[in-house]
Amino acid sequence: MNTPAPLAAEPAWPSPLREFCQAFARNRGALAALLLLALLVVCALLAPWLAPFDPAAQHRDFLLAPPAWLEGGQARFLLGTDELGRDLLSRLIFGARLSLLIGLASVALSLAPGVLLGLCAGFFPRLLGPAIMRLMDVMLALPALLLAVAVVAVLGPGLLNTVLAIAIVSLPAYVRLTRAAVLGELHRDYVTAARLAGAGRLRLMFVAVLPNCLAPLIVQATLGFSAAILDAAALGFLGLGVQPPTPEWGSMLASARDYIERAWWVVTLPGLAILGSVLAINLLGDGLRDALDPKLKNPD
Amino acid sequence: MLSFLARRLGLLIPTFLGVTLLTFALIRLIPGDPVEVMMGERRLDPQAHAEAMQRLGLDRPLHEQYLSYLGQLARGDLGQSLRTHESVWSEFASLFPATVELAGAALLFAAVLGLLAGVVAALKRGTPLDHGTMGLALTGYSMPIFWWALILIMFFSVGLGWTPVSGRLDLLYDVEPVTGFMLIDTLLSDEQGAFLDALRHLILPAIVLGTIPLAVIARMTRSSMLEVLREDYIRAARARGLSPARLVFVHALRNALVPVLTVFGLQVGSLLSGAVLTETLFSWPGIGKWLIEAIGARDYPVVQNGILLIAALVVLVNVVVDILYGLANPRIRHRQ
Amino acid sequence: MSPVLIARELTRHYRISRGLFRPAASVQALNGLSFELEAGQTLAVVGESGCGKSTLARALTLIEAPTAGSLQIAGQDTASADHRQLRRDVQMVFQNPYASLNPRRRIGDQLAEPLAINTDLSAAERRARVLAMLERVGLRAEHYPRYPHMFSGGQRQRIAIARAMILRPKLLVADEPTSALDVSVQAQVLNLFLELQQQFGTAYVFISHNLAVVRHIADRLLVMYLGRPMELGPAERIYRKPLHPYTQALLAATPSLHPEPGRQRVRLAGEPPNPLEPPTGCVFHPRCPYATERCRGEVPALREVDGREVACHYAERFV
Amino acid sequence: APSSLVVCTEASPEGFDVVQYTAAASADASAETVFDRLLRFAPGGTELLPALAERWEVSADGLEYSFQLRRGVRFQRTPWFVPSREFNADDVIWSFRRQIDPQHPWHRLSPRGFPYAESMAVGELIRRIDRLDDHRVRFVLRYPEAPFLANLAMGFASIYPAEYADRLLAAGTPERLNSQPVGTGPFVFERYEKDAQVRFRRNPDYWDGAPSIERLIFAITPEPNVRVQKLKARDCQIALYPRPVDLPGLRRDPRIAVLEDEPLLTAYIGINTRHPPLDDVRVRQALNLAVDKAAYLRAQFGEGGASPAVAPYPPSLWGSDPTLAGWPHDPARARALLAEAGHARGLKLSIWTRAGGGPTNPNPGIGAQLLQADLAAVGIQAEIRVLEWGELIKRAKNGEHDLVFMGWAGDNGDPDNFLTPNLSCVAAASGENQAGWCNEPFDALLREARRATDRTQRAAFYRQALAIFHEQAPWIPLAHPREFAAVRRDVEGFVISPLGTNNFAGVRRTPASDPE
Amino acid sequence: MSLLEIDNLSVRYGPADAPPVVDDLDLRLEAGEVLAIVGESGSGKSQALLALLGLVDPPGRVAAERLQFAGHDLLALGERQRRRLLGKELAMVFQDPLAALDPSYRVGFQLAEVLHRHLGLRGAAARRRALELLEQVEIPAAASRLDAYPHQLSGGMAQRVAIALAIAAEPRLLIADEPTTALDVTIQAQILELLLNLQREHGMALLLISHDLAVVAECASQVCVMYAGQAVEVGALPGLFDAPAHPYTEALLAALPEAGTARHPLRGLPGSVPGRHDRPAGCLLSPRCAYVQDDCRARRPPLDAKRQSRARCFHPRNQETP
Ligand SMILES: Nc1ncnc2c1ncn2[C@@H]1O[C@H](COP(=O)(O)OP(=O)(O)OP(=O)(O)O)[C@@H](O)[C@H]1O
Ligand SMILES: Nc1ncnc2c1ncn2[C@@H]1O[C@H](COP(=O)(O)OP(=O)(O)OP(=O)(O)O)[C@@H](O)[C@H]1O
Ligand SMILES: [Mg+2]
Ligand SMILES: [Mg+2]
Repeated sequence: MNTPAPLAAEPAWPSPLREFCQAFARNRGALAALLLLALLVVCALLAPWLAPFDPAAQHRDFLLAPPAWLEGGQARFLLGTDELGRDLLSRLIFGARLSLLIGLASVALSLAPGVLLGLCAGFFPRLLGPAIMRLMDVMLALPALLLAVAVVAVLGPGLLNTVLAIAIVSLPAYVRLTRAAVLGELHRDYVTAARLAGAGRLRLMFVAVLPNCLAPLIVQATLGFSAAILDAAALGFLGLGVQPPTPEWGSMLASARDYIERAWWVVTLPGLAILGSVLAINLLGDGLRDALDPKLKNPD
Repeated sequence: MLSFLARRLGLLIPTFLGVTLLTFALIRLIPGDPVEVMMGERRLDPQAHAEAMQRLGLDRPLHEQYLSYLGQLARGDLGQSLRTHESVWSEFASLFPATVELAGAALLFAAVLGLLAGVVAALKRGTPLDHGTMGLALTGYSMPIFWWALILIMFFSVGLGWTPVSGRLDLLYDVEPVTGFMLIDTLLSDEQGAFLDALRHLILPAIVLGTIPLAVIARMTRSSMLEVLREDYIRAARARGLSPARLVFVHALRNALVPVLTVFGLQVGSLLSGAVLTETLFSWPGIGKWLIEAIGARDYPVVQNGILLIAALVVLVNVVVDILYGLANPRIRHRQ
Repeated sequence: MSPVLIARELTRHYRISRGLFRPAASVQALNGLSFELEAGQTLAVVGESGCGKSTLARALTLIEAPTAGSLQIAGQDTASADHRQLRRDVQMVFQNPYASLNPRRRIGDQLAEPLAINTDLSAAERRARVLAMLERVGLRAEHYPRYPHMFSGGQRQRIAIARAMILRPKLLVADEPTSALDVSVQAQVLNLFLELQQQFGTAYVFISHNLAVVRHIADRLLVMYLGRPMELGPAERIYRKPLHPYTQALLAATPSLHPEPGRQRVRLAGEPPNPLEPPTGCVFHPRCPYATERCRGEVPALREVDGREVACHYAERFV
Repeated sequence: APSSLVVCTEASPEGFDVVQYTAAASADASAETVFDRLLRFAPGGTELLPALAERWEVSADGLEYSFQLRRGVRFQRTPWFVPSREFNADDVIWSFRRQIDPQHPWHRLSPRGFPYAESMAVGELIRRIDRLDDHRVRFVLRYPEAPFLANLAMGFASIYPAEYADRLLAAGTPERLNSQPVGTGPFVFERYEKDAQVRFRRNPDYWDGAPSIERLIFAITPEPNVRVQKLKARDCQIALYPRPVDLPGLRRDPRIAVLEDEPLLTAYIGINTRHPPLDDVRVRQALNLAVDKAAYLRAQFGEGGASPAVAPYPPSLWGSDPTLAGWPHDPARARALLAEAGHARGLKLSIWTRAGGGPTNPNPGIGAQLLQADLAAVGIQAEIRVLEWGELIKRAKNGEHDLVFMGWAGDNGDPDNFLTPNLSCVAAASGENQAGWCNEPFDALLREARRATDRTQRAAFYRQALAIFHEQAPWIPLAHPREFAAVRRDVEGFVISPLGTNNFAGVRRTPASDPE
Repeated sequence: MSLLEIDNLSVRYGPADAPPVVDDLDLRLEAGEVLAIVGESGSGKSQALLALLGLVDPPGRVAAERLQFAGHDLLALGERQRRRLLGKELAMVFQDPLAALDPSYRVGFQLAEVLHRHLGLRGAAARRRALELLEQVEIPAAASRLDAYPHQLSGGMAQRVAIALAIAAEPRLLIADEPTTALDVTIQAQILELLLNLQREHGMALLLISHDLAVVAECASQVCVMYAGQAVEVGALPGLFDAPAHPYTEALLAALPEAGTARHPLRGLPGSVPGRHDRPAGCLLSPRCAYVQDDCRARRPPLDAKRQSRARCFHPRNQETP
């Protein structure tokens, strides 16, 4: 009997993780973003030790003090103070904590049910699927911010409710994405093969299909993360987000708005903080997308 | 095509019902008292309050309220604002053109620049020009637009005085609202310079609102363009000796536009989200601002039906985009 | 010896909605297919694209229930029997080796999955079985923890075959298992198929459009056109003397390494018709060089001629 | 054009049928422009002047008021209505009977009723209105009411053309009365674009002389800083209600004049005495002592934006007590008091405030956060809840809050107007009294003062009441905000009214005086 | 002078040390001749021809000693002049006919475009010529097909349209890159016959890429066998297939099931094509070659002229045959 000859030479295959890291490391923008994000995370984790002041401490003799390098600036207040004499730097540092928290929490809260619903929609194309998708259509028919405002109006403002509102608003994206990915994978042969192996529906959903839908979901989750920060800031700006005196970037901006002509820093700095962190996360998302892109890896 | 359309429209019915239920539920869930809101800073004794509730039909059981609401809708009656007693439809109709004008200008701005940037970046793939354009696009995509608006106003309106601070037209121009579109109305009127003034008013809000769609379109155009440029038929066209301009504009762009078009549809929703902020910041009398205020004021009929109208709008625009998509894409147009 | 597989009048129709204003149409992807297959035998199915080969594969592997007709596998009627049990008896190998393995799972785990689901073996026993099977198809133990993208197309197809064979099925359906492979790799895979069949006595339904490959591997041959059987019988017999004009044309169109100069070719004009609007009578008649008025009007029955079954009114002419 | 006046106003009018609405923005856009009343307030004051009534007589028992109506007054001609007759007694009777007579055909056509007339119980007050002749009417009251004449100068007493109303009713379009108003006022309504503008043209036939301004335009600009920006950009000539933060910049601008006035406004924090431990007077006093009022005034209203409050109404009102000093800022004493009350280890309270700013609370966030910090300094942990206005009122009525930021605007210049609605036991029962504070001696003093007729006597009662108020501390009085308007230098003749309305009939524009 | 002369063509991607995807390729093609290039997937067949047409885009890099076509030095030619040549003298048909037609335009439009570009035809003239072309490629109901979109065509029909586009300007050389791989056998036979007929009628040279040795055997008079970017054997048919010189060619032929092999093990090549990481130092086939000797592992053989065919091997198979 003629056994097929084993491979003559074994090519050295890099592990999937190494391969991913290499692909990612080639993207300089994503690396820079990672750095910035690391900084943000450090700020968030170490806020009590990094911040020079209590973010809520009011220095009532130094209302709207300009940043240190400007005329009239105080060396103590590196980035100046706000309308209540609170140290802006400290508030920005604590704000990072909040933004990351909101981002993480709302992504988690929408990702899990979104993926579940998406899987169901993909796997039960007869009744459940269309029902879920119609529901998502309904949610998508309402502009996200408006829906979020309405949800906050129902639940009342506050950190948790902001997170919930954003999670609800971003749910359809995950559902649709998961469903599309599932439908894309479902007709692939390996799923049929798993079915032939006797795999039940749950096994198909979670063992066979879900891991293969993760790449776009990871990218969407990063996008969702940055969108959550933006949405939270927008809600805060509309006065519907996290309640004062919590140093949330958007509400900082909103309350500082009246002083824009007298004290540009109270408006400019929180805005830059939002822009910077959102930009960093989006860059990261782009990097992930490129690194995870199956087209670059699989020849099929 | 026709049946595709019919099916597409058929899908709208459950969506609309869902929206009515959603808005109805949402509004009833919102804590707060519409009668108090109506009264403003003056306060009301309990009896007068109960009478007002009854007058508004807010004392009946919820399912009755919902059914009568559906009945109303079926009759085309969108109710009246609790605050102004104007019919919701007429308020919507009077504010809608402003939003359309703003959104249209923003979309135009976004489409023209976005397509251009996307095409250039795709053609110059990997060059500093590509990286620069896409860096800018990503920045635009990450922009908190309420902040962006403040910065632009401070710089261009307050600082340089190039553009007006807010509004649609210098009020000294007496322009009769014929169509509701300021750019058209100013042309119809005999006021000198009014058109240019309206244009000046439109610039900043349109830029602010258009920034994110611009970024999205630029990125989408680039990736779609790159994808198309990789296609066999482009290579085949090159092998036929066609000129680069023809390749790019006749063959590549035409096909690259198809997916970009769907982005347009998706942008409508986010455009309206952006309009909420932009209109608030620029005192632009449009439906975004109207609705936000109505939510704040618990103006039930306005919120309910305003949201319904907006949902209808979003859904219809998406249908239109689907149709355009079909027109742009012969594969769909001829699908049996 | 009783047949492993008995198909009777197997039929599968797909309804295709054509919008609100037109009645839903029906594609007759499979129409009245009957055959039997014994253990250790290979039935090859050939035909042009869209003739229903994959549909047949899906019906045989119980992925889709037939619209009509019956199917018996290992003596059990699929309509009534417990599918969980039947599952172990029928397995499948797919065309695209890149798509048939789960890209996110180690191949060892994928091979062990059928065992984990269908047997009571312990983890260690499963592992041993998998390693043995890997070796059997020419891979090594060190490949166990690797991911599919680390393998070439030929290796993946071997892994896919290993997965299909690990439960020792009675019937293996292979849907164009080599059409995505290069010739040298195809040779390896074909060899593997033959070896495994010898070792395990599995019955194969081997689907292909490559007549050379089919000739190499088939005991029996089924030629399909537009979902219908054209000719069914012992492979060598049909190759040596095809009786159906379509079979003749197929064989004639197949290029050969050593073309005989001046060989008479039956060139088929045109292309297979739209399956939504199949021709009346003999479905092949629009392209058939010998078509007559009768062919247009009367569906030819599959009947025995010269040691095989042919669906042609005039089969005797070519004997 | 110099003969145009653009005013940046703060809100859209709710409508133009002024009797249906209560907001100042609605009154400015209708009562002060399109309509006239029998009497009017002197510009910038509360003195009563004749308007559509030339003369009036009050019977000795104070129950009959006869008005001699002005002759030759024409209702405005508009594209939607051309009057066939001059103003006469029918119009007066129509305007009042519509609001007070449930049988009147127009009475039920007002979907939200007639809030002013109803809340002032005008229907109970007026027994009947007699038409003496074309130009004479007589109001017969059920009981004497001293402020009756002043009430007739308020917006809800505007005179409508009965002829127009009849025509609308006949045409089945009564809602036009709201969207296409016609009156005798100085300006003719032209057009309203929601959230954008209201346009008026001068009434050339105005009985008091046509205004100098040819076109009056309200540029609806809810954002205060945008109003200021627009004023600076010459997009408008008058910006109403600038925020205190913008005043220093405006004052520095040579092209702009800042007008100000002290209206009858009080900003305060209501302490919910129904919630323990706020029922303990020592805790309430401690709260008063904890608040740094000076810092509050500076951060909230800026320099000179408001004066500190010690009582429910401003010191300018009669019946105030100039010797009342109010609670000082003394955290140490506050701590001591709290400790005495058994809260040495701290307290947890909620601070409620509104979402959007208003005259008594321009930036609610600031105030709440200042209070929070002040309370933290004396060991009280406070959580801020920001609620939308209507929601805030409703919940505060239910007494769900601990501390709530509130404000009150007096509208008839009587101390009772501040005290009874906000601090009486009746108000505590209805919830209007957010402090839920019912103090029998205090309440008795209020009743006495209402019954008394002599002002000095009444003032004495009120001073006694204020002493109790101070001692019992149901509020933390914060400020008496000043009201501002910013105008371009070329605007002349505009004065702020203490009654919170804005009238532009007397405004002129003199382009020469604008330095730009 | 031959119609097409390629010397030492190489195409590279990626870092400088990465192996070239086309390696040192020499090729000659005479006018009116049919040359086939065969090789397994990824052996560089397509890249070689794209390089010839100047269609290899950065980051791909093309180097050659000589690229001459009908007297034009393609290496020296400017972009514009090259474009004038492409589609007119030198045309190409691609593997996937549907993908090679722009989905957004009607067949007529795409034909007219080429006719205008190279022959200056417009309007009715272009349409008339387009119709002629469709008839020439034996499309039934040609007139109605002019207004069809590509997706309305079947695969065979689309390939006919693609061929019509390629021969529109009557090129001297038609390159067909696996023109029938995507098609059914019966259609494949039709298309191949059409191509050969056109080649004969117009005296075109035909460069046919395929991985199907049988197709090549039926169509071509010359063949070039490629392995891992290199031409391993070049020669005339049918002789080359009857007596291959290179072990790779031999193995390919042996791997093909044929009439007599039924149910016998096929002799294929073990292992797989070397990738980037496992490229041998010597002969590229050495790890898989049944006849490998020490020198094969050490050095890379050149393409040597041996008897009737030229093979890249130190130990060609057919030496003993006369
Ligand atoms: N799920 C389905 N719904 C509708 N029609 C289908 C479906 N699956 C297959 N068909 C139709 O049934 C016919 C047979 O398809 P099938 O896939 O079995 O062909 P095939 O012989 O495998 O073709 P190929 O060689 O291209 O794989 C085709 O006309 C196809 O369009
Ligand atoms: N853009 C590219 N970047 C990097 N490598 C490429 C690129 N294009 C092709 N290659 C590589 O070049 C080699 C030759 O590819 P080519 O397309 O010429 O093969 P082929 O012989 O035509 O194969 P097939 O029969 O599959 O068409 C392949 O290994 C491929 O991976
Ligand atoms: Mg198939
Ligand atoms: Mg190729």
